[in-house]
Amino acid sequence: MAKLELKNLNKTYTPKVIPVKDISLTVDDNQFLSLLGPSGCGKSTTLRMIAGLEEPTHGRILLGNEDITFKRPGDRNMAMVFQSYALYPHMTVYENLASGLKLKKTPHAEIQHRVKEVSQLLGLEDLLHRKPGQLSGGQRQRVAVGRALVRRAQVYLLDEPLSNLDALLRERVRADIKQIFATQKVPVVYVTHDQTEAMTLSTKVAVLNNGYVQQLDSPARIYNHPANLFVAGFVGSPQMNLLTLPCQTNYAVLGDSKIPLPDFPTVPPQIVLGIRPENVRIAQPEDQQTIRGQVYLVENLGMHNLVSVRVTGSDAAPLSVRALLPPDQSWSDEEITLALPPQNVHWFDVHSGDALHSTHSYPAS
Amino acid sequence: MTNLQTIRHREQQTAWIFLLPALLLLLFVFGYPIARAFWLSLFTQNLGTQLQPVFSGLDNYLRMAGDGRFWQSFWTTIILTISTVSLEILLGLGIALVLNQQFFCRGVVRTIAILPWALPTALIALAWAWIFNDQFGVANDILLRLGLIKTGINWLGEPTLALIALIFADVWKTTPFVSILLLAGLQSISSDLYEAHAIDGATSWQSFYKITLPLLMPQILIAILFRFAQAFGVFDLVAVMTGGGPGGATEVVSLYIYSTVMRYLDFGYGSALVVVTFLLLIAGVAIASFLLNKSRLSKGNT
Amino acid sequence: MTVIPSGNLQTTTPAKNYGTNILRWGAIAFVVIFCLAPVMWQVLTSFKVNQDIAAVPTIYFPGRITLNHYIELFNRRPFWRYIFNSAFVSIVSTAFSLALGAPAAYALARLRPWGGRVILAGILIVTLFPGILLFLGLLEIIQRLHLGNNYLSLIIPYTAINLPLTILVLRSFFEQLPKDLEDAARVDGYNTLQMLVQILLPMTIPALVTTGILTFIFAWNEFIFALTFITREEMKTIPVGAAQLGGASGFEIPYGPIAAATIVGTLPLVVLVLFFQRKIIQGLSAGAVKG
Amino acid sequence: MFYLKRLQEHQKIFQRSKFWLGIFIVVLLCIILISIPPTLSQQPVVLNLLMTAPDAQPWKQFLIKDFEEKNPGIRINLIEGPNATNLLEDLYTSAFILGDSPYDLINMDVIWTPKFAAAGWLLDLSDRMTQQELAAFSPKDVEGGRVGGKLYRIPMRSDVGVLYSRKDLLKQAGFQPPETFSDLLKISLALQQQRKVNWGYVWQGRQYEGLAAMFVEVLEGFGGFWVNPNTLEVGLDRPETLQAIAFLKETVAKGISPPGVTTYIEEDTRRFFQSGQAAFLRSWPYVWPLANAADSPIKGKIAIQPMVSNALKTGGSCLGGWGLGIAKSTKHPEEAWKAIQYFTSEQAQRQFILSAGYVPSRRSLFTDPEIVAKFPYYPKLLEIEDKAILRPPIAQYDQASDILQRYLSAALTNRIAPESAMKAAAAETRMLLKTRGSRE
Repeated sequence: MAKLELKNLNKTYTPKVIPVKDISLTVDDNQFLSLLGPSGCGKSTTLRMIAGLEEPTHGRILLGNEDITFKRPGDRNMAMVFQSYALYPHMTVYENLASGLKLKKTPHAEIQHRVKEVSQLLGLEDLLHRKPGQLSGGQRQRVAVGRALVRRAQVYLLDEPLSNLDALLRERVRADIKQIFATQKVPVVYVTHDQTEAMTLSTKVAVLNNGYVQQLDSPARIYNHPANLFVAGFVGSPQMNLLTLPCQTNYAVLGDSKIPLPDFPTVPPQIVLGIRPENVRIAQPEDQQTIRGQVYLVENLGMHNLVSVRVTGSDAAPLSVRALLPPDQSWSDEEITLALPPQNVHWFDVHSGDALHSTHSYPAS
Repeated sequence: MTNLQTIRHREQQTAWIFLLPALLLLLFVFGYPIARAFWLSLFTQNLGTQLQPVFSGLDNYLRMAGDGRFWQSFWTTIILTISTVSLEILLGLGIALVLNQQFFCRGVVRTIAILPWALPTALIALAWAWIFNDQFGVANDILLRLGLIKTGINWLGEPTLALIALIFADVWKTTPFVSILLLAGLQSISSDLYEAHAIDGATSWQSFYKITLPLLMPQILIAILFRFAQAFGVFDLVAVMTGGGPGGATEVVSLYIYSTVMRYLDFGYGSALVVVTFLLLIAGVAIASFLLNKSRLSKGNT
Repeated sequence: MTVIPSGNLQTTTPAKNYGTNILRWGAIAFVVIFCLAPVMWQVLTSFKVNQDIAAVPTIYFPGRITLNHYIELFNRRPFWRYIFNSAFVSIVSTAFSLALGAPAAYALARLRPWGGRVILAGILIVTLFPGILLFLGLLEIIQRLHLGNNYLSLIIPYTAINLPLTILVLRSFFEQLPKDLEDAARVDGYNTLQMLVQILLPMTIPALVTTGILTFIFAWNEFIFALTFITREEMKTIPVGAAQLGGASGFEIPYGPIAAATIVGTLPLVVLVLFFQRKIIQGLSAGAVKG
Repeated sequence: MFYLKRLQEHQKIFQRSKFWLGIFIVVLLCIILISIPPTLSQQPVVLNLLMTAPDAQPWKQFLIKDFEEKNPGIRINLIEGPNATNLLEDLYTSAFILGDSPYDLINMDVIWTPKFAAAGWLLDLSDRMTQQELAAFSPKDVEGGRVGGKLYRIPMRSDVGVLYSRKDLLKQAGFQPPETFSDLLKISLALQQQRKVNWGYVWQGRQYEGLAAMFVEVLEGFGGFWVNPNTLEVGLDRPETLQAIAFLKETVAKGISPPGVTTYIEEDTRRFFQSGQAAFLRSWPYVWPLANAADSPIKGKIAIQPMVSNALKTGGSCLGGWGLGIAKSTKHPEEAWKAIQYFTSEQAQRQFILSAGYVPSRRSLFTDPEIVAKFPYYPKLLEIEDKAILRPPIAQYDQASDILQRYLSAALTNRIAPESAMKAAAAETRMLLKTRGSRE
């Protein structure tokens, strides 16, 4: 099949469209790419440009080696699943599934065959003669996916297809979608603002903000090695602790503690320290990087307690750190000592927000 | 399809392909006749010129200035327009308020209330001419029975009475239109506002003045705009009910234009009349829409 | 009169409530009588024998009922032709204005053509033009094209006169449709016209019905063009045919047949209003208010 | 160009969609139906003729039947129009303007002829009749059918303004029939003072065409004129006109005419006169049979004469009447001419007059024994007929008449002073007629 390439895609602002500044991506066959970002980041606009529903102001879209930037949507052989499903309300499920094929003058027998195949796959056999109005939300969602699959498209585009489902169903369908699209062997682009979906489904995640790609990586690297402050803050729940700290020679000052910096070429006057709450633990005697602080809020998340701690010695500009701690202990107004394991600490430039790396490169994870 | 044709470009093309037939037809039926009237109004084309157009500059407009019949019909039109529109707004508002209440059989009453608007004006004009008939008309009969008059009134034979009869018939015919527009406006006013206002201790009348009327203003102005244009160009009701009579007392401008063209074959002068009516109408519409915009803006600010 | 629309506020005492109730039903009765009485009078007249029509004092509920006026109407005049002409012209012009108006409305609602706002403003203004401003120019065209006494001489102007309303109403309906549906259709390979015809129009059938009813009413009721562009008896529409009914003698205006003609000519519209009251209200307010 | 290209792209749908098929069928149906009406009216030749519904009845009774019997290839299709003749004129006018007139024969009031001829709607009939043939008609009637020296209308029935008087009352009081306006006033006042009648003289004062017809006679009597058809000179602001208005106002001011006379039309005045309340009436010949009907209180008590004048002039009577012309657009001019020849023939007219009581257009019929037996006043009517005057035979007569009616009515009802009213009327009339003289 073919790989999908976006080259310096740009869409300037119009009243109805969220702008995209500069996006370059490649999605290979068999790759499942998620466009992840908060609302207003341009992820939907990007998807719509891929589909041909919007045209870029600058930049190119390539499929295989063909430039399809200005091709009409119907000629791109892409299939798309919409957030609202966008099923044709006056057509039966069968007609909904078959409509794209009919337009392409697919032989009748072929249409029947493919609709049958897809409806078996998705468990829609009994619903074929119903109209969308008579279906439940989950069924409609499956029809929407089916309408895309039937097309046997060169690229599949999914625009937040799970967001209208309730939480329970969403998890099940998520798993289904992963399985189904894994068998399609073509590029899949998936837009979501839900990091869990992005992490679980994708082979590759592009985190978008303000119309730029912030990081394009595998889910694991996105999580473990966020490329900048935005990715660090956006991915992961509860959110990563991000503390702006002053630096002294090769230490960052956090309250009473001094956190040693890796060997940077130059030491900036200020630096942002990032550490995920799940990586913060109660200090053991052998821990070297520790901080002390006062517990002021405990939120029970079931599996863990999310404990907010005000760092001792940061009275001038109060800093707090949140830690995910085992639920078997109760905390209240206690002063505790927390460990910040050095391998889990991320450093970011205060101004650019980019991750700072020591001169020794990190081992690949 | 080349790459030069962008999506937006294609969208534009499709848009114009979709618009073009409708726009051409509109230009043909609305644009051409008006433009043609402007052109033809500079010519004398009547029986005196064997129906051939002869250029005569602004002669037609000069003639209009001294044409007593034109001025008479103009004032008749103004009187008719102002009285019918104001009566219809008042009555239409009342009816809309009634129709907006919850009551048994509301659907049926609403159906009845829009009936007059839907019926053919020409036929309704015949009905009203019969109602106001001087000898056997039911209007006289009712007034006689109520003891309000001693002998039958020749409604359509007296200039003033004929105008009153016309106004009555027009109010009957077009009030439903106003009611429908105002009803839609009433329905869009959230009942929360009334409840909040009532909790503040306001009476019904107060909430009518403080909430209903201001929030309904855009609809009222739209209704005035539409009704002004319709009343200004009214033809069928007057043509059938009084024919402009008695003695031209109920002749409105549109009737005069029609006679000038279709009876007197005075095409040039008729065109000048069309031009002047058109300009007056546009002026009226401009004023009304200016007020409308103003009220919309002020509504947006509060 | 109570002016609280919901009528849910029960802050008044029962006695006062009783009073407002009487007022309310009085107002309702007034509306019903005001709107219905003239029509009912015409119905009664049409069934009265001539002596009763011309009786003084007026006879309200006739003892003798006759169908003669209706029979006379159809015998002395080609009244079936009038009905057919009215229906034909109205239906065809309605179909045309929907066929021309729907694409235009879609273009204005979604395709953002250059100058779209100007076009829309123009369309709005045009709805305010009375027929008297147009008939002279149209008459010339009709003379030149020899379209006099031809259905087209009515169908074309009626279509055009109904177009603005059609466009305004349909545009507001198209704008309410979910945009995703159109995107889905595009991705599926529909071009704009296919999408309009196969996806959007089936979904806007309620709007089409609403608009269609309004345009039908306008076309059926139109007078000035029908009066000017048609002079042959067998081509006339009902309003003109009825308005030109003459009596058998100079001093007698044929009130009976005129009343009967009124009833025959209004009956189809009464039926329409009975069935589509809600849609008419909806369509009129959509066309006027949202524009 | 791009439009065509796009159309081709869309063509697939045109072919497939039921929607477009439906529209196509409707259009087809439309075209078929449009083409039906013309094919309906083929063989035998049908001549369409429009007239007011009341007028149509006597035609139906005899004339048409007889004509169709004698001319088997021709059928007359009589279309009954509205009762008011001005509406009839409008119907003819709009049909001709439209360029597709259904009418072959035109039944024309005398005042329509110049307009219809100027508009070029009428066939020139000058060569169809010889001088001798035309001489059989009343010369005034024939003149009314001539425009610019060409003949467009053959008179069918005549009509002329008549002054009715109560000869019984005049005789009792010892008066001769009035000759002058002052006679009329004097006799009226005398009869009123003797309590013979409540009112002296009734005339038509409502603002309508009848007012113009009545006024033309008074104007003639005072030696004035309205519009000179040859020079288009307007005489409305001359002293004679003001004298004429002064006379009419005097009748009301002196109580000779009822104050309501300014709202009366022919029928109002006839009822007034017929009930014996007035000594004189200005009206048309149709009053005679009605006033002499068995149940009429003034049966046998009336006489007719032409309108009076001032001492210097002889009175004139306004000419009305109907004639037939042929539409230029007709496809059957020969058949139409045949029909006109028949309808205006002596024999057909005799039948028509005997059954309907109209005034003939042929001079011989006024004195025809059979007719005089039934209508003894016709010989006298012929005298009046010979003094008939035309309302200005100008193409824009309708407009001129409307101007006069409005200002005259305003003057008579004291809304405007007569001088300023007539000044305005004259100015407007000149403005109206100016175009031909000043341009070209």
